[in-house]
Amino acid sequence: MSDKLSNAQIAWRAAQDIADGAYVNLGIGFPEMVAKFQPPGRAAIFHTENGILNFGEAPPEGQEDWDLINAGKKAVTLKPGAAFFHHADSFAMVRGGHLDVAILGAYQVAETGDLANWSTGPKGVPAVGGAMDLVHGAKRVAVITEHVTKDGAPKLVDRCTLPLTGVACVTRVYTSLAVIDIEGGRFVLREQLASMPFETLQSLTGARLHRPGPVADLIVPEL
Amino acid sequence: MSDKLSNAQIAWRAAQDIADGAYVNLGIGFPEMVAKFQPPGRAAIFHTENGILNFGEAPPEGQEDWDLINAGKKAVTLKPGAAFFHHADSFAMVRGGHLDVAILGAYQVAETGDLANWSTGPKGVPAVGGAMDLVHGAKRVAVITEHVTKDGAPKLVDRCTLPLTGVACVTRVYTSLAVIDIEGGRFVLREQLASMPFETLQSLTGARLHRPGPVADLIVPEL
Amino acid sequence: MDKTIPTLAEAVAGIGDGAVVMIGGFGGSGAPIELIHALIDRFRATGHPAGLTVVNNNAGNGHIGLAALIEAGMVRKLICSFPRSADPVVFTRMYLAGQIELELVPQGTLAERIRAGGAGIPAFYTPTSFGTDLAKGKPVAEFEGRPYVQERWLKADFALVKAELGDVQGNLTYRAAGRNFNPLMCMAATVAIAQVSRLVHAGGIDPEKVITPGIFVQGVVEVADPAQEEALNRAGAIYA
Amino acid sequence: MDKTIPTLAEAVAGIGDGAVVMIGGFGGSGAPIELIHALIDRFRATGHPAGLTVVNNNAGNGHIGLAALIEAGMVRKLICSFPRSADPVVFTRMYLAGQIELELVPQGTLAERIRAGGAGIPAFYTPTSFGTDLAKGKPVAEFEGRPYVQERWLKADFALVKAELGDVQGNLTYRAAGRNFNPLMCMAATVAIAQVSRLVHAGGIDPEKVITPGIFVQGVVEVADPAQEEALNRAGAIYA
Repeated sequence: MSDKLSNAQIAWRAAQDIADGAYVNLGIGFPEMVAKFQPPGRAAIFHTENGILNFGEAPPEGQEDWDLINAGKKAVTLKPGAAFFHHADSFAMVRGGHLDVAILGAYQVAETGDLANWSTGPKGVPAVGGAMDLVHGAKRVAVITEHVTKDGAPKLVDRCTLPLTGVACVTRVYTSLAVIDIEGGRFVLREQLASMPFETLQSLTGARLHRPGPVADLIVPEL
Repeated sequence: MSDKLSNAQIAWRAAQDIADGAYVNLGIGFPEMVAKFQPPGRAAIFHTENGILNFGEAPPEGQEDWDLINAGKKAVTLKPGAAFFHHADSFAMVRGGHLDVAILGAYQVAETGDLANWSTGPKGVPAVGGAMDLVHGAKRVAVITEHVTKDGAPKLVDRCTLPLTGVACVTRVYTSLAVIDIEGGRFVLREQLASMPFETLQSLTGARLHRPGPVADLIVPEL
Repeated sequence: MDKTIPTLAEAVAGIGDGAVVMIGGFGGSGAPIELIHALIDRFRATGHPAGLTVVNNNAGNGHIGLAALIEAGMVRKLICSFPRSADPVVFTRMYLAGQIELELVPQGTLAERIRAGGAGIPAFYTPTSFGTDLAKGKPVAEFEGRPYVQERWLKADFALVKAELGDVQGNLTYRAAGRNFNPLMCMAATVAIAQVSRLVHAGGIDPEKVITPGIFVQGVVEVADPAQEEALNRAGAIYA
Repeated sequence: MDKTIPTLAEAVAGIGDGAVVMIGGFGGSGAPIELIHALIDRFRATGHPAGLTVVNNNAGNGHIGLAALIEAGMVRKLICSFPRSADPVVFTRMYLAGQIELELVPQGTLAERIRAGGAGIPAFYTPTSFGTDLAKGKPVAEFEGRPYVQERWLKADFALVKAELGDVQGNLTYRAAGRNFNPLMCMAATVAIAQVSRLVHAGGIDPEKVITPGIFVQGVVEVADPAQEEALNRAGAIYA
């Protein structure tokens, strides 16, 4: 095992916490990868903002139906029991608390549970999509992310410096180095890589990591 | 012709003002009769609160489908182009201004356009149904009514004394004696029975009848 | 994940004393008579659930279905728009005797409050009821110079609905105007239980034709050939 | 009452300068490409309509459809949730050059504001965007101790939508996820115009399967074999 998890391994770890039959929304891009790693015997039902429940994998190249896409505008297929609905019903599902889990990417997550994942500042074209709805709608909002930025700066921070997506909304973060819950305005370490001393992990984290209970080894398969 | 219009004749007169293709809601009871008197060549599309557009007449006795009813819980049939929808969509049509006309009964109508048609006071069981939504939703809200109560008291009044259904919502009243518009907080007489002197009509009306323009004879067929 | 419930008795077993229960239907159209009767059966056998708050457009008719639920003394409060019908004898008597509380809500406001509960909208503004007794005590605001009343969402612990097709994942279709409040109540309840005239496998309903997606439904019980309130009442039925 | 419009040119003939135009679709899925191109044709021939405010989830892709409408200089302001795509070159360039105004709205709030416009709800509260830059200047209220942002309805002069079946009375069905914003926009526009892949007679759509009832639609124009934005872009199409 390398000194940090690959994206696939982070996604795998997040997938282990999704129950059979759970209704799940995966953010576009990296979070979509979580769908690949459902444990055997479990089938989550995936929701996409643009009006499908229970969609499946991408179709083979050349067999795409461009009316049958997910929120990332990628072609998908249907599973038995799928349903179509319009955007207001779709976000009734989101905002009304009907999704069990939403998994999103992050620029920054604060120990308060605040999330910043939609804007890196005033330059460029801002785009928000459904993230602000998801973070205040799903019963459980989790983030999957590298533990630090490409420049090595912490993505887990005491207060977000980038524009917020939502306030006090994230409850669990799966990073390339650890699994961390957010409870009572604190980062609570649940799992960490056995190969990395706690002090190193703490030094890569922008706020204090609490250990009120046992910390398990973060163990994922080679993928 | 008798000294006042029958209910059927009032309904007939109201039906003459409904354009071809108009979307129309008729209150339960007496207003439902308006549907029988559409002029030849015109077909209104009738809406019922419980989720049907373009329903038609009652089926023959014994052929009722009790899932196919109108707001008065009477069995109806469908016309070509009908659609079913749920109650929130049904009242989106009402509240959102998509109905061209709503025709309701009344206990009292005031010269201000206020309507009282849901409660005769604190005794008994109150029931409101969709009336309060209709009076603030349809593009045109008309009332059909006897000109006076069974006791001879005016139903067209300066101010309603019964609990209001809506404020400043009615724009035309078809009575057993006249057709009266409500404009600028005044009753404006448009048509009256030729057999009744104006002074008599005024004496049966609880607020001043204005005549800024010509008043036509109210002429209806024998029915 | 199979949401099928084998029996009506099991379908209503989780409803506790004091629960808020939305019951679908408009009059008898789309009314889940068998689920209601199963709830009455349980009350007669166990004394529970009692003290229910029921949300329905009406107040029952004759001595079956919702009227029988009220007559059994299980309903503390009714939230509805039109507590009248061809034969509203039960509610009328109990209401006038002060044995049941009534919250009267305009029909469109009732529908929208339920939808808002399901859609995570805690409050909204409507022109409906402005200036009337039913707006008393509610906040009022003007938008573009027109006055509106603020209304709150309405949620429930349980919804009992009647559907036509249901699949094991809870996807539902309805029959004609039997749709009415049923899809909204599924959205607004923590636990929505549907009686379906025909239960099908996952994939047994065309995804284009699903009216209530399964995410809004927690339990499905098959009741083939369900009763119609109107037909029962014409036959003089009494559920007692 | 026949709502059929014979040609695309006639379908878009009534849209005036400065109009607010909702355009259905999510990316290319459900996007009324042919109606948009007809509007561009009219602008090229007559200089009108200009100064449009367009409501769409996105900001166009490549140089066709909505992107081409923007590129033609017809759009003064865009209201959308996600002005990015595989190839958002046109909007990006014009936005950064200050040639087009952007109102960014969270996707669920955008959908709900449009529905509210269609449903006669002038304002509602949502948890979405609370505490963020997108809530700045908006009223905030607490319900049961939780903070919410007040959002206003969104209405339009016109909606251009893409449907699958349409009948002469304006009843519509959609195809797969092509449904998205289309039914909502029909509700919220004074004049909703649908391009339909197949036009049928009144009664040609099962009343149970109607998604948009005809009351929300003012014009229907048949476009058999409509283009898909994604396919056009993969073929390098440019509408110029």
